[in-house]
Amino acid sequence: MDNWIWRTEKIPPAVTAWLTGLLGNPLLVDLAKMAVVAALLAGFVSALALALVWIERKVAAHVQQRLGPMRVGPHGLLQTLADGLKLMSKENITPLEADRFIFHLAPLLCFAATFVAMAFIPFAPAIQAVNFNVGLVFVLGIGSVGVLGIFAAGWASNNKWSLLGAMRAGAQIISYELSATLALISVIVFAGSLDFREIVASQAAGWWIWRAPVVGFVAFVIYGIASIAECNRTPFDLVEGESELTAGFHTEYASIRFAMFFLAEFVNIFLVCSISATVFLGGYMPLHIGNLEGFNRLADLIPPWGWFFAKTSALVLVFMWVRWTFPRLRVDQLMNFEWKFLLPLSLTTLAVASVLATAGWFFFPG
Amino acid sequence: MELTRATAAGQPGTFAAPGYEDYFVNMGPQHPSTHGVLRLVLKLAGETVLGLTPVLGYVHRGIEKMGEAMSVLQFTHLTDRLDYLSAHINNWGWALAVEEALGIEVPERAQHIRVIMAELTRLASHQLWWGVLGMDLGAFTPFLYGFRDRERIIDIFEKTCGARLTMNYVRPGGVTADVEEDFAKDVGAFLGYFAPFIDEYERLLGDNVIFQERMHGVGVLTPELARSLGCTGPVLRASGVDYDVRRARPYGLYPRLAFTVPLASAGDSWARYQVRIEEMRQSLAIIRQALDAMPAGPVRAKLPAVLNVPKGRWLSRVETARGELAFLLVGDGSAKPWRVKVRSPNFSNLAALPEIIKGCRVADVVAVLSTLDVVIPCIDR
Amino acid sequence: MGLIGRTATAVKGLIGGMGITLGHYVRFSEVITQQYPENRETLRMAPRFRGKVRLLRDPESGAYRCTACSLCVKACPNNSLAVKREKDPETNKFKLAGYYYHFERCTLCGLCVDTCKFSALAMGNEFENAAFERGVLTLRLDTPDGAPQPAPEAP
Amino acid sequence: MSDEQAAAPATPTPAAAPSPPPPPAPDPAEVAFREEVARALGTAAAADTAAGVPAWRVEAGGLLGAARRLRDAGFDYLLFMTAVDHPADGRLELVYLFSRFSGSRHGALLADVPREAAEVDSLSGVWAAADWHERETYDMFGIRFRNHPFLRRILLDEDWPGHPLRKDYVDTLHDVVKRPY
Repeated sequence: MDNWIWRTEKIPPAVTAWLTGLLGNPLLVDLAKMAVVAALLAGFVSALALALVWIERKVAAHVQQRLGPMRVGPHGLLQTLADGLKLMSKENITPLEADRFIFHLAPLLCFAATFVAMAFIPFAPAIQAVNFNVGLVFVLGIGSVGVLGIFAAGWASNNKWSLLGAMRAGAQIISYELSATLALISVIVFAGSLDFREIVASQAAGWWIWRAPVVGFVAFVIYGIASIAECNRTPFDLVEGESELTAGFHTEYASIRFAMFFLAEFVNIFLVCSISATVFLGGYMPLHIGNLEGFNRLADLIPPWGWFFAKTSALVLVFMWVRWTFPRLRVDQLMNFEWKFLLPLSLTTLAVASVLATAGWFFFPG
Repeated sequence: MELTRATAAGQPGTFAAPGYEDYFVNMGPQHPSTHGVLRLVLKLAGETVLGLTPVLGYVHRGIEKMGEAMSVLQFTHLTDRLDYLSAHINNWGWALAVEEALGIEVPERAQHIRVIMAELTRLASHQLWWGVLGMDLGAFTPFLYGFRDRERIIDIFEKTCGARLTMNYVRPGGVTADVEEDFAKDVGAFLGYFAPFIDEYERLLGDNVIFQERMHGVGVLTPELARSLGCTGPVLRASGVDYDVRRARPYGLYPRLAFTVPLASAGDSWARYQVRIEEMRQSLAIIRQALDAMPAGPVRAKLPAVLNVPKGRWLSRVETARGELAFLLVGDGSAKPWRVKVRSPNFSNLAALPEIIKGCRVADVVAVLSTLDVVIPCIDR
Repeated sequence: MGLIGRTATAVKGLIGGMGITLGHYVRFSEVITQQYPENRETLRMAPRFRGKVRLLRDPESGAYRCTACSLCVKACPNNSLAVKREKDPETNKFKLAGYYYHFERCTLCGLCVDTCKFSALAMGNEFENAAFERGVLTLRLDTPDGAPQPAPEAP
Repeated sequence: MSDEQAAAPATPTPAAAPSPPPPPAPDPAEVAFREEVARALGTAAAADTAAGVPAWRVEAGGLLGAARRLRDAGFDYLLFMTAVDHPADGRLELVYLFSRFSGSRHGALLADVPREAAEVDSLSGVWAAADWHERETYDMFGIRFRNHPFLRRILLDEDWPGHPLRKDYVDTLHDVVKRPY
């Protein structure tokens, strides 16, 4: 991907050179790089979470013919910040017979899981905190730590409704991880590698969503559904079904701990959408159409991380659009839908995909 | 109330394995989807509901006791506080009881206004029901759409009666004041505006497969149980019993209006949903007929200064959005009634919940309660 | 119809529902809510809106029309009105000496205005009736300048 | 509270109470209905003469039998069941309002019980609607119902002193403002 305008591969060596000039000792340089990247990532993800909350409230408002937050800042831009400060100033209540240690640990588990997973997302060719050759498996593994957080929260808050919510969360997320992973694997079979960069590189000739004949799109839809379930969002938001369990597993949490759960949920949405964009829609690859040189040159004008954000935010908007339209499934219907409909479908998709991949029957086998 | 297993469950014996401790959960009195202050003690085995015992009385204000200390005209304003979603129909019920007792003739124009106001109230109540049903099942948007359309009706009420919820407009002898001059224009505009939106309601919730899954076969009420419990209104008609007070015991203008009473037979939540959606369409037709044929003339009959309730027992029966509301007025000749009994439709409809919810899930309790459409102040009085 | 047929209708129903919400999302200028505190000046209640009760004056003589007949006191279901009267030495007829209004008991039902034979009562359009202490809600309405004054001594 | 006026000013004295409406000419359907119910109830019931709802008075003990006969005669709809307190003649009058889901006519079944420690058969076996209504009547009037499945107070707390809807009920908790009529 000789992106002739946006030389993002030059950034890491430039930073390393600048730091070695500053500190000299290579050990210190590595430490400094890690510190810089960690600070950048933490700052970016928190700002991202605040923005996502604001976007969600605005999308909900306009779908429901109202204005949404308008008072704090122009068009309510600072509303989420105000909410954050309010939450921080609230009293940090711990229920009387709560299991204190696990009660305090739960929000950290949830929050840390999504933050660590964000480190592997390739925003642009070189702008990626960590690059593993088994990046995808690692991210899926870290994603399932979030379930532990929800489980711990539900159990520790000593509240019958929270326990109900936690039981539902356990059943739901573990089941839907199955078809999510299978859907991703049926594209890895084509891409040939688990490293995010190789996956994106393999889509130079075309995005997997249409390049793998039917399998690509079906896998994309399955992964979409399964990831909505993984983020506990309507129509699968039984974990904190407001109208049934009042607030499910995070009923007893207040102030900063509640904020952690809240932000973890939104970062989780962004994380899942970025994986979907990277694997199915070619991540930071600009949209090239065959040999239309003019169009391709124009597409290159948009920086790679611009493309990445465009695709991911499109998917996030679809998530929000789904949330404000559909009612909620019941627990047994949720299980039936996964085990009796989605799982068989994703298994057949994987089988068909592997046949197509080995036989090379897909567009531009190259 | 000291909660023991017997008092809470109401039904002796447990379903689960021996040595299994019954798992009681309190849904309410402060809960997002109990439509008011109602406490349901659920006996659960995991997610399945073994038994449900409603605990009532949190909103008991003693309206019947107050009725004995007030004059007949003053009690009207308390009837709005019964089922706050059908204030006009409650007032009309009380007005009928008093008119029957005192033998008062109501002018023709007032009859027309009463029918229009009652049907508008039924529409407003069903719109709110539809919105809250969507929210109870997890979809927040229908709530806003329901209220957007309901606001149009409430504006008409505010312009005509001066209040948005506690109308106190229909009185013994007619209505408080004549309608505004642009009343016909407003109601006509509303009829034209709302007709297509019922289809949008159907498309948004009715056609949604998740909604259908949540509704089909949930909370089935058999006709025998419904008759025996005295359930009335859409809940009864969804179980196949064709009983509507507007047809069975016509009052006001209803004998002269052409409308059909929607009926379903399955008796589950989906049937109740269909019956109410169809009722909205029928109400639009009724309002159109009553509006077009509204004559000019006085709106209040000449009443004596003091309305003394003669000796005897009088009963008036009206069809509210939730079922049959009846007022028993026992008079002893003085200005204050000797005894006022309010037969609340929700009281009997809620009595069906413990029977039809056995074996359903916790999420179904919310769904069935929402399709039973109970209003708690009307139960507790 | 088989699984495929059911799935097809299911997806069609879901897409239909999403079409509606998208339709409203796209037309974001159609807003049905009022920005309440901001639109305070332009907000008008309906002329018949039943707000706080007030006494009416006779346009010519400028005096209150109320003749202290206390019909409204009898008509009120909640005992929220009280009338004090005194005998006018010359005309030897009763005159209004104090008109007290317990606003915290009033349910704004409009029966008092309805029974007043001298149309001396009317219901205003205020709907912001909150107060921080109860004393402010016991008012005396027949004040010279017309503004209701808190009257703790009301019966 | 309005102060006691010495002498009411010359407001017109309230017009004489309207003479009770002339009894309507008995239409045939009404008469037919009364006969049908009388036949169903048999000799135990005596028609009540009060104006308004057609009513039949039964002995307190004969309630269950009368209810079953009504039920078999097709009256499958119990609107409600309540009591009316008459302290002057020392009795509580039970009122059962029955009707049909098919017909438009309703009637009342009356029974007198003493004001203290009254005990009547529960009709929840005949009409399930009676279950909750009887609990409310027990709650408000203090009438007990034999073999009722779950006789508890339904609206008030378990330990609520007294039964509010009785005429001689004094509300100790709230200082109920007695109206100065």
